[in-house]
Amino acid sequence: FDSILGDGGDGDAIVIGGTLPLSGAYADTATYIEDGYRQWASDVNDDGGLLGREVDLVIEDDQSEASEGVSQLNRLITREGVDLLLGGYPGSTAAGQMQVADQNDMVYVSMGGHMSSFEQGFEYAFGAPPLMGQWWYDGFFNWLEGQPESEWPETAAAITVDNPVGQAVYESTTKNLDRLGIPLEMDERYTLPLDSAQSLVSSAADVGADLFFANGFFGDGVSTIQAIHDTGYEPKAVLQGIGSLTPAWEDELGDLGDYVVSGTSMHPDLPFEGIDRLNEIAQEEYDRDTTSEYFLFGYSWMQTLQQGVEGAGEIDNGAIRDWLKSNSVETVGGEYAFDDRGLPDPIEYATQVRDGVAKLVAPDDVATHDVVYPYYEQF
Amino acid sequence: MGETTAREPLLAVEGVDFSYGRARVLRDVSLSVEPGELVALLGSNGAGKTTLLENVSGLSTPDSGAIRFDGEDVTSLAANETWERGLVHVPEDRKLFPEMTIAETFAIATPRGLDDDTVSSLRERVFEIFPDLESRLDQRVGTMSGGQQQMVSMSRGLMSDPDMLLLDEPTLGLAPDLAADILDAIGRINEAGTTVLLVSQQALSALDIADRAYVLDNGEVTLSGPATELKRSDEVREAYLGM
Amino acid sequence: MALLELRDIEKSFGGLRVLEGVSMTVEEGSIQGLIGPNGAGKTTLFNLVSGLLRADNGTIVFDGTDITDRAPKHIARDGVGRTFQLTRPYPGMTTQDNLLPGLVYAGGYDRVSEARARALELLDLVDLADLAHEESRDLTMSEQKRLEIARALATEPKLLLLDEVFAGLSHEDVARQIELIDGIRDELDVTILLIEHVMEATMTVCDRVGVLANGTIIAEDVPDEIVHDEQVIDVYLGSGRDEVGTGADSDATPDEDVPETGGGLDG
Amino acid sequence: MIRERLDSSDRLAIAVVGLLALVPALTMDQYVLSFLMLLVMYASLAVGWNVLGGYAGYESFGHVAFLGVGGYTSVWLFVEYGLEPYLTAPIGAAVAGFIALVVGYPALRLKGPYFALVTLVIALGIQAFVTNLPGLDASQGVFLPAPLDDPAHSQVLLYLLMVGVLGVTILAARLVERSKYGIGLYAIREDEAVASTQGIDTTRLKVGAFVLSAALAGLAGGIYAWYLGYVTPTPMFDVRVSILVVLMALLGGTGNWIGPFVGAAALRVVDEFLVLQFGGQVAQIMYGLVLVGVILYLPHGVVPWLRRHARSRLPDRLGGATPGGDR
Amino acid sequence: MAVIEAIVLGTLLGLVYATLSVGFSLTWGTLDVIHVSHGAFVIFGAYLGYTAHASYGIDPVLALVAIVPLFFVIGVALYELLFRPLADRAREVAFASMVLSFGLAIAVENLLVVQFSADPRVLQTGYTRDVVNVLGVPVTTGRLVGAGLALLTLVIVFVFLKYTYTGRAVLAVAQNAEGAALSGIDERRVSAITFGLGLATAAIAGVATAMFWSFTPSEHLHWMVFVFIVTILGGVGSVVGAGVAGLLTGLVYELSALVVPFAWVDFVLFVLLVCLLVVKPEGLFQQ
Ligand SMILES: Nc1ncnc2c1ncn2[C@@H]1O[C@H](COP(=O)(O)OP(=O)(O)OP(=O)(O)O)[C@@H](O)[C@H]1O
Ligand SMILES: Nc1ncnc2c1ncn2[C@@H]1O[C@H](COP(=O)(O)OP(=O)(O)OP(=O)(O)O)[C@@H](O)[C@H]1O
Ligand SMILES: CC(C)C[C@H](N)C(=O)O
Ligand SMILES: [Mg+2]
Ligand SMILES: [Mg+2]
Repeated sequence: FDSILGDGGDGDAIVIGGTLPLSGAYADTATYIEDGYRQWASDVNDDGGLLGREVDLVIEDDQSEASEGVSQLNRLITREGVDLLLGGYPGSTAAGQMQVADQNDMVYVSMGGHMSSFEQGFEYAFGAPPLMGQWWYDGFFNWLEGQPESEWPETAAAITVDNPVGQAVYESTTKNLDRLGIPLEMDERYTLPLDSAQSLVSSAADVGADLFFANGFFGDGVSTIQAIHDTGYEPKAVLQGIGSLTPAWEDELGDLGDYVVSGTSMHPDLPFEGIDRLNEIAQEEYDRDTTSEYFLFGYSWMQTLQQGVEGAGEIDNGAIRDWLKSNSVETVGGEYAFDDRGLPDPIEYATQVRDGVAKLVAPDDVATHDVVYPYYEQF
Repeated sequence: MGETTAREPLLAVEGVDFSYGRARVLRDVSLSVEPGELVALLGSNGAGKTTLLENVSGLSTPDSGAIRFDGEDVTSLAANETWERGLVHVPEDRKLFPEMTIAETFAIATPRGLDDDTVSSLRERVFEIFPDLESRLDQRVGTMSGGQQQMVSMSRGLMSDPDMLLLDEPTLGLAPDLAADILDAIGRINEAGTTVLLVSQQALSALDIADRAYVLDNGEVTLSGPATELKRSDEVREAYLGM
Repeated sequence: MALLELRDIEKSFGGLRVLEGVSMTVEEGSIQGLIGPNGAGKTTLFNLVSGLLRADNGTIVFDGTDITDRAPKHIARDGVGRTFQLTRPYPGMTTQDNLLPGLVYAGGYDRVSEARARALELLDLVDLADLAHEESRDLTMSEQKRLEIARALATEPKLLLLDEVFAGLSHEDVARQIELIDGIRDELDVTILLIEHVMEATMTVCDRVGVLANGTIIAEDVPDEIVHDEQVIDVYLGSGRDEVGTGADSDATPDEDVPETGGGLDG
Repeated sequence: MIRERLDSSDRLAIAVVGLLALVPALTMDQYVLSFLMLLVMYASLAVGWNVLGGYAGYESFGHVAFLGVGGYTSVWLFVEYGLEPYLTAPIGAAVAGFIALVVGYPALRLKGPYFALVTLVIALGIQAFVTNLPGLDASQGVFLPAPLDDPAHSQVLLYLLMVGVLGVTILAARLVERSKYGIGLYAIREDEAVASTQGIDTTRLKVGAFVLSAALAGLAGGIYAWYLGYVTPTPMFDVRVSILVVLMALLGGTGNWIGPFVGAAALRVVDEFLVLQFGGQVAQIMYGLVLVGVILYLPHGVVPWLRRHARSRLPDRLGGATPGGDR
Repeated sequence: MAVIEAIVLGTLLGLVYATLSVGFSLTWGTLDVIHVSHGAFVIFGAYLGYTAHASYGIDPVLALVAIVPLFFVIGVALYELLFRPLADRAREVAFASMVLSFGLAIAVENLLVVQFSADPRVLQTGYTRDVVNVLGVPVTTGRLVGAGLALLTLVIVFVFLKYTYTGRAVLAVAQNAEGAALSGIDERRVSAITFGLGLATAAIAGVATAMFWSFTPSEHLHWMVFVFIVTILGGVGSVVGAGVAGLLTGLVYELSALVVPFAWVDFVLFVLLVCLLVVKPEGLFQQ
């Protein structure tokens, strides 16, 4: 096998390795994360390195397959002897990799993906921040709760993609509806890709749902939004899974996707240190009008790891873990302190799309725009 | 024989060799067919008759030697190219289109650009020889009996409006009365101007209608001459006529 | 004793009635011929007996049991072997391997090594031993026909159905094939029903000949009688011709002194 | 070639499985083990697929269904009863075999592409069924813990179990190849109607081969689920696995077990090599072109080609040429 | 009402399935080439249509005037360079061609990523979002245009097979290549043309599907699953079959959503397909 192994970098550098889906179904998002990782590395190296040592990134392609991600991560740990790990993506790959990291006693900072991953008792896994479906709609419902009850929607409809991401967001859906006592009148699941969304949307219109949840991804999200417009369905709010966080939502949909509400745990407009600079870099070097959340995610995870290393004062994953568990970190996404599971307190941001771009609308301390409600009045 | 006329033969096979892998099947085979002639090619099973016809029509290409048709070198032409030049091969194993009806088969094989009168006279000729086919124009060839398929194969060749026909066992699997009729018909087709190279195990009947004949034995031409002479040859009588 | 008995067999394809009540018997130990015009339904009859097709009506009794509705695999094990008019060897298998399935599944050779040995014996019988290791798709048509005979024998049949195994053979080879078939009957104790258009062969090898035409058996008799049967001449042999199967060639030319035995009106 | 005693093909099988089983004794390197884990799994799938697809010529495009069934049987038995992998995997095999028995009768009436399609659709159907099965909550993803306390030992255990699956699979394939049963299957591949006129119970043989091949995949699936640790329907029923398995067998040569084994191993190694050397799109493009090149130049598979070119040096029957040859 | 909606939507959906499949079915049925990269080329076509509009402001349907001939040429080249040599060498062309074109699909997919990035795209032109009523069901013009393109493809291939010499000749080649040569058919030429035509339909299908869905390079395999289903259900090589099977699939998809929870729609569809095939083993139509 030796011929197929790269060498682990020169002796001095700290090698940080991991996998990303650089090809296959998740390749579009992964490139932004990779950019975030690389940006952080070049920043750190410009700054004199980590613990005074240069940082070297090894990013392998897992081809968007979880099993490949697991196998590659094993290789990076045991063969390449990487010093530290990079978080993988998406949640399903991260779930498998969190196990590997834990088995090898190595810190693993990523979005983690879903709550259940953090409930397996892993000791080395951190979400910094996680992209947590279970928290997805909290921000919007917090806002809604503050509105006069007469303006609350009376019924809801949800369509949910039948995979862990959809299920996680669905948990947030039912939890929040229960909280406000809003009945879920229509509750359907679908598998990807969704070839026809119009009939689902029509039935939501038929039951007269005021709230429409599209708990899915990009392609199905687009079909759903288009169907809402085509059928003339008039809900008071349209809530979307992670579709509207995809850069393509902005690039491709234009104002068609406006006023759709989502959650997030990261945003370029957050008022935290360093984020402005990254926004500039995104514009200048990566040619993006709006910084992708995924770029910031990648950066923030590495900042967390960096602070863990610096806190521990050595490349000792056990020590890094202990430091992270007992201190808090400052990132472009804000300050995080982690519980036993490796999770920070719930992050309850709400976004709403304006002129094609998802803007922060809640909570008040970070909001740059007001929530526009009801949805249908905008058209 | 061929040398008696100064004209160029319509078909000239010159020193052809052919092997399947290591097995040498044709050895320095030469023969010629004059325009308008009916030449029979005799030989026992496995002598190489089919292989020779395939070499001529272009289903396979000789390893060495040359084949000339109507003055042109056709040695390495493909079968569809020799077909375009009017050299039409009716193969031993039929090579039909099982999913097509007879009508569709005919339509495919009829040269494009032929005027309607010619086409309908071609059809009439076919139905005259094989009356059974006319009522079956819309039957799928794959569902027909062995003998019926043999008829379709020969008819497809005739629909190609050939200048020269290469017929490989045209009566294979046909009932005796029909087989006799068909040999008669081949004779008539030849008299009407189509040159014919005929392979048949019905050696006597073949010699009856042939002008000349060649005998192929183990890949070599061992005898040749006017049909009437060959019929008297002891060698031929013994080996191919069963006497 | 009749080894095979067909009673009032009817078979149609779509609207086309091919067999309209065919009855015939094949005596044990005999070689029975079946002739008839092209498309008369001879091959169809074989398909019915071997179970590849189901009769619309009628009964097929083989060796005392009704096999009308039995599946091909059972009929084969019961002792009916057959060849195919348009040859169908297992194309990618070697000549020797072609015989193994029949030997182990119907011939009672449970041990594969014994089956292989037996296969060679059978190939030798049909004069194909030299080609034992050739892929069968590379054989000539006449070799494939002999391979099919051996393959049918591999199932250790009591009754062998041969569909035009003389077609395309030269006179020499017809004679050799006749010996082969006689030998199979006499030495292997196999009853034979054969379809043939090569009259030279039919008349020599068959004990009796049935003639299938227009959906029924129009005649059934010893060969000498069959060739003189008006009806048979009319629908099959061809009228206005010299005797078929006994001597003169139908298209005899001025060289009348050259008779062609067997008429050669083969296929 | 069908032989009565151990021949070179058997010896090769013993050597291959033995060597693979010895790896953990040489290295506990997790990467080597996880790389080999997938290699061994694909090899088992391909060799098992070949029992029906190669020997009998019924090319299933839904083989992953049985991997998934085996996997989810394990998940379910663990979640409900806390059973361990060496118990759950055989039960998974039985369930997969049973499903194959049920769907096999109707499906195997179809031939060629129609059979391929029906198996593909059956696999999609089973996936849809498992995904929506109440009580399983498959779509949320299920975690299976490491079977042993020490994770490294767990990995070795799972690896060895998978090698065991491969051993069982090759053994089954060998038994079929050298027996009467194999001869029947080859005859079916060559000409089913003719086979039936030679006393072969084609339906029973086909269904039997389908059940066997499904059960072997179920066995692998049981172990694979434990290996994944986090199980969701998407990888467990990935259409691409079905396709890959077919490609592996065809690329290796389908006449006997060696072809699929070599095909699987070769494709895994090439894939890994390209991903590590080049990564990203470039690796994928090259991988695609490798497939194109190999099939273009070795259309009958790698092993038959090797055998032809090494005939003088290798023992005559290495790879046990089969009746029907390599297709 | 819901039923009418399901019928209208199912018909549109079905037409797209049909148009995705017909070229694939054609090359399989006639050339014995199982062209798995058909879907990747469909997506390529979609990207070209998209680029024509996004970068040059050319209407994607109009752009087909250039894309279709381009694909035809690519198809001819692919056939000459890859599939013909393969057909000359392989014994089982169908399955060998499947391996080859699977490799091709992977290569094309990733070339698309290199060229167009992995980002999903949504084709929107001036008219695509205009809503029209069809039997009271709101439908965007984009979809109607997509469905129109789909119909056009079906008609083109149908006419090709039924009424052109090359079309009939390639059927003859499929049934017996040597017999075809002996009937004067230039097998090489008609095969290359047919493959070119098959690929040209992928271009049209690309623009048609882009009128319905967003697309990314990695999606082709999912489409191929449906293409495979429709092709075989309709009978390999049958244009009418592809049309009917496509419609049937689309209608079952939409109509079953009325009766069972949406999550079970796929399952119902698959069960029905299996049943149908078992009852009618050779597909709905043989060519
Ligand atoms: N595809 C093939 N591969 C290998 N050998 C072949 C092939 N086809 C024919 N042969 C061999 O070539 C020789 C000549 O065969 P050919 O078919 O030309 O003979 P033929 O004179 O037509 O015989 P028949 O009267 O039986 O038709 C035979 O010995 C045969 O075994
Ligand atoms: N599947 C089918 N569909 C329609 N007609 C068929 C089918 N199979 C056979 N036939 C017809 O049934 C008749 C009998 O065919 P069969 O093959 O039994 O004839 P045969 O007596 O063996 O003829 P030959 O001597 O030419 O071999 C023929 O007219 C044939 O066209
Ligand atoms: C839960 C999700 C919103 C997060 C993430 N995109 C994932 O793939 O798992
Ligand atoms: Mg011949
Ligand atoms: Mg017949």
